[in-house]
Amino acid sequence: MNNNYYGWGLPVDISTTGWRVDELIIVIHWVMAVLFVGWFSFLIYSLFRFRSRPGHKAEYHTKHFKTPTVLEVLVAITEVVLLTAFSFPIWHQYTQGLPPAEKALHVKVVAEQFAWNIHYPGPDRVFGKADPKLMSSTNPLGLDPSDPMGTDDVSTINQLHIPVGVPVIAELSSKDVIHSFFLPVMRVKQDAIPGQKISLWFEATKSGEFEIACAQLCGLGHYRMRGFFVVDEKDKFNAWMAEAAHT
Amino acid sequence: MSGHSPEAIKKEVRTYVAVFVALAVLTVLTVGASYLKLSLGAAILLALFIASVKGTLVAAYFMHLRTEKKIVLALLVLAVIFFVVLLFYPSWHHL
Amino acid sequence: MSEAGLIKHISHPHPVTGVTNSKLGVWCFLASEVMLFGGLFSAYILLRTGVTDWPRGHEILNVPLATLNTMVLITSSVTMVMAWASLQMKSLSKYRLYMTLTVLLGLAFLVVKAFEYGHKFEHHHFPSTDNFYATYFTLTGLHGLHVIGGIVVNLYFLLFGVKMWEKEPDQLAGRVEAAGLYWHFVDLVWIFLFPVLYLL
Amino acid sequence: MSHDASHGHELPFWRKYIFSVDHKVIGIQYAVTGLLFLFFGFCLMMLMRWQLAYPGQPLPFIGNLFSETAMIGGIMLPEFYNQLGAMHGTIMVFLGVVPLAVGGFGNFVLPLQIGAPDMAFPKLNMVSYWLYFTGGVLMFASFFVPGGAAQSGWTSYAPLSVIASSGQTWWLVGMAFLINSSLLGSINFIVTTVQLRAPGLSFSRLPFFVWSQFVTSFLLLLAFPPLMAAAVLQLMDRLAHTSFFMPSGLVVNGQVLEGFAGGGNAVLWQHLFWFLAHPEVYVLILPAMGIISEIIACNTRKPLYGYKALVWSVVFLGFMSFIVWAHHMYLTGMGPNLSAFFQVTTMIISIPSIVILTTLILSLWGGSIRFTTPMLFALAFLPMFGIGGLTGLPLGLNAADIHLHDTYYVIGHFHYVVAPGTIFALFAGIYHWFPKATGRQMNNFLGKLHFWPSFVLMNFIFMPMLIQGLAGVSRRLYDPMQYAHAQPTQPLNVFISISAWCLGLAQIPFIVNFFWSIFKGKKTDQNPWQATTLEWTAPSPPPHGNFVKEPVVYRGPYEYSVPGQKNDFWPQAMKENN
Repeated sequence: MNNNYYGWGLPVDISTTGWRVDELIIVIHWVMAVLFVGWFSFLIYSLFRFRSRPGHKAEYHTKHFKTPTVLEVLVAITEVVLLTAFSFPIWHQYTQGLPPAEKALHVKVVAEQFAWNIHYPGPDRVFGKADPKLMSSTNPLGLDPSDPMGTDDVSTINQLHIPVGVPVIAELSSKDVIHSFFLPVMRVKQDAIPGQKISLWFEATKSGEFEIACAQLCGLGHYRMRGFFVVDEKDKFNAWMAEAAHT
Repeated sequence: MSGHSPEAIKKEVRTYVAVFVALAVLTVLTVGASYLKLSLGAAILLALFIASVKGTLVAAYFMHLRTEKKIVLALLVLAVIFFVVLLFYPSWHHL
Repeated sequence: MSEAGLIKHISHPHPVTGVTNSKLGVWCFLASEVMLFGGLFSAYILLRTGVTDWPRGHEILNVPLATLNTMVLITSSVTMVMAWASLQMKSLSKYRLYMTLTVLLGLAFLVVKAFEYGHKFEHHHFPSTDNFYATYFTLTGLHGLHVIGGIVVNLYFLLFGVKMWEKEPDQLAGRVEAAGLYWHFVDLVWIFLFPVLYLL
Repeated sequence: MSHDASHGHELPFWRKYIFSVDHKVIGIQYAVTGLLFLFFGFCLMMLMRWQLAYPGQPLPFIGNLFSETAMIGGIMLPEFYNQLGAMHGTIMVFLGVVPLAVGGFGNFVLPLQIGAPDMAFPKLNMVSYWLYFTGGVLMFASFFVPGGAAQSGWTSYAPLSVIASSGQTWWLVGMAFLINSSLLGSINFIVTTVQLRAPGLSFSRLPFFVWSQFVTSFLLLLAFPPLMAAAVLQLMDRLAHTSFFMPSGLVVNGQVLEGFAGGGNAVLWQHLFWFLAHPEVYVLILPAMGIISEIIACNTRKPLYGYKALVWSVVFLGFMSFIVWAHHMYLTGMGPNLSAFFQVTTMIISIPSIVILTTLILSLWGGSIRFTTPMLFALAFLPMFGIGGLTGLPLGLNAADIHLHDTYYVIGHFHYVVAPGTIFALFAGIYHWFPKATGRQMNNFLGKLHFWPSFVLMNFIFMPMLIQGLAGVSRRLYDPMQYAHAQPTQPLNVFISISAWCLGLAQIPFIVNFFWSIFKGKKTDQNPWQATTLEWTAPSPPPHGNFVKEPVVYRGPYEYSVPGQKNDFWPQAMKENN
């Protein structure tokens, strides 16, 4: 795992939409830096200038400052801009901007205490039925063997392979407690809540081997719930899919 | 609590009995209403309306909110605002 | 011990706010109780709107018995306010009568409740059966605990509070009023619990 | 009986100090118990920092003191790490900071500052403390029950908390005690502030500390009960196997979960919990702002810049804190409209915080600033709370929260507000009011020896966490080395851990100073800081009933350097000319 993906700041971004999240984070941090420097250089200056020393008296009436109210209005306007120009559009695209169903690769991600079950529909693009009663250690997804549509399905544990440049729609759910499906390099995170199916979408622009992280405390194995998130070129992906279908 | 003179208290007692009768009647009414074959939505609205009337009667007369001081009413208004927010926001989770 | 050591506005209202300490205190407590039952009703709404197969209350629960229970609680509300009015009329005997009635009616409410619960347990309907029973038992159970608390307070004022009547009549009246406000609130909660659980 | 008839003669020891009804004794009881729990919570964190800095390596020296269920051969187990995490949060918030800020300072200073002889309901005040004490004992004891203490985070999200070991039940029962303690306490504070103000002390003349405690009491009064309701529901889920928070069809480690009918909703717990927890974090910060403004006014020898702006901001902050809670839940599949609503309210709530911080900074302009120990802590609070508030902005916008949610960025954000923020303000308050409580002053040199290292080390601990957060390092990880994206920031973990242990050492001057000064501190008169508020007109330490003669208030709380006056401070209760 060569390490130029990750460092001290934001990890590498290989998602088609991740740059907008990064842009927002960077813009906010510039706003924060300006506010912080402004506030505290003024603080340091007034500490120095108005330190108590012989002959220096405190004033009862100080002049009414106009600038702070102007600054506060400015901050309010900045926040409105951050909300309307950045946050709302990004969130709208993140939750409502799903790609057309026929063009996307559909995947089911079922979280459980301490692993990610990945369920591909296979060439017929139809998921086989699954039933919690059939779930066992050998059949973590509870796939129904009698369902004809499920025979070509592919299911893996902790192995999420996707082709480059193809949008993916993942339907997220959990078998036991709340987990949180997090792909640092895709700037994607979504809680997997038992009893709910939440779908999210993402599209990779570069191939490589990355990882899935669990971002919500889910028990004593929460730290070791690491999955492999591999983005392959198209043909490499198809080969992997075929090979996975046989095992 | 108007004055503490005996007639004032007598009048108060009469209103308490009147309120009691009203509450009893409303209880019978709301139970009766449940036997009407209303849709769930209509049933909810009707039942809550009757319950609110009964509640206001108890609060206004028995709890003397009718003649209560501003500070107590302000406190209750604040509590009711957050009560309503707490009541509906969680179930609007998916909106 | 300087004269300044005495806490003011215990029996006589504050000149500006117009209320005594105990009245403002009990209304603050009732505001927090509004939020407590608000949390429970919010859970009820979320759970009910989250499922499609929530049974209708009157198909499962015993409505006539609950109607009787509502009448019992309303009557106890009236006797409670009459007990307070008796103190205003300086009649200790009337106060004792109405306060005893209030306590007895409160106990009657609990007896009916116990009967209802026993009937459910016999038929193996427990809080764990489904979320309808879970909500029913939790909401009425917590309300029942509040009724028990109210009965204990009323009993205290019936048996021991009376001694305060000779020394500090106004303070006893203030405290009985505070206990009354709490008791009316418990009745108010039942006025909403009854249709929500039993009739909808 | 308006006042204990037994006051004619001296109270027995246990009535005077253990089951006391004097707000000052109760305040000190709260403060000391709060400090002990703060130290205990700090020790839990120091253990966690070993595991984060050197994952899987045995803890030297004290490693083998722990039972097999916690550490095997000194190597910490994941479940014990989760217990430390959950209890560090719970103890610091509910058993440490709130009792110290509200129970300790509120109880001790508020009646004195409004010229009241005591709290409106002294016995209720005593009951509040002992409910808090019982809750604290339950929380402490829960470490020794089978399965250990609660380990689902201080937030105890369902269904994880519902299927957790028995320590979670102890946590819930302990929380029930703490909730009712704070609830009864808030009733006491509201009634005392409204009813027992000295003559002439109108609301517009109240010191800002009293305003902050008053608003805090409303937060406690109206926000805690929904958590009580949630605790009842979770107790029913755990003990009576109801399914309030348990959806249908749960499968836990391979088997279908028996005994739960299902149909519940896991997000319901989050709504009820955060409905309390957000006002709770404002309960943590508002008293700190109150303490800071008192100390800044007194040590700049001039009135606060915008008293009205401060008061309106703190009232508006209190109100808004009830309608922002779901910004903790952006990623739980919330609908777009609700998510937009909570983003807007979260942005709106940042305005009063900015106004308060700006007003406090502007209060320095034109002053004659004395750098006493409390003033140092108060001045350090301003930039630290600034960073804490600013780092809340990216988390408040759900688009940026996608990447930053549940990472070390969140840990850095709220610790900046609570640690160098609230806890520095509490230290400032202790140094400031110690002379009023004991009649002696804390040593200045030891104070500065406590301040400077703590100030530097706090930043060495929490600034790197923000960097880790940007890298996407998740919180509550027993062993961060498992994730490739966390490995580059591992040296930061070592740096943070060493700074944390040094911060522990840096508290020794304070502990020594605290106990030494009680007996050996420099004796002071009743107004060592020459302050104007009412508590400085009472003797130090004030007798039962506080004031020899009931004070009458003639002017605002911060009349410093009034032109034409002999002294540069004009106490509120002093007659016209001084």
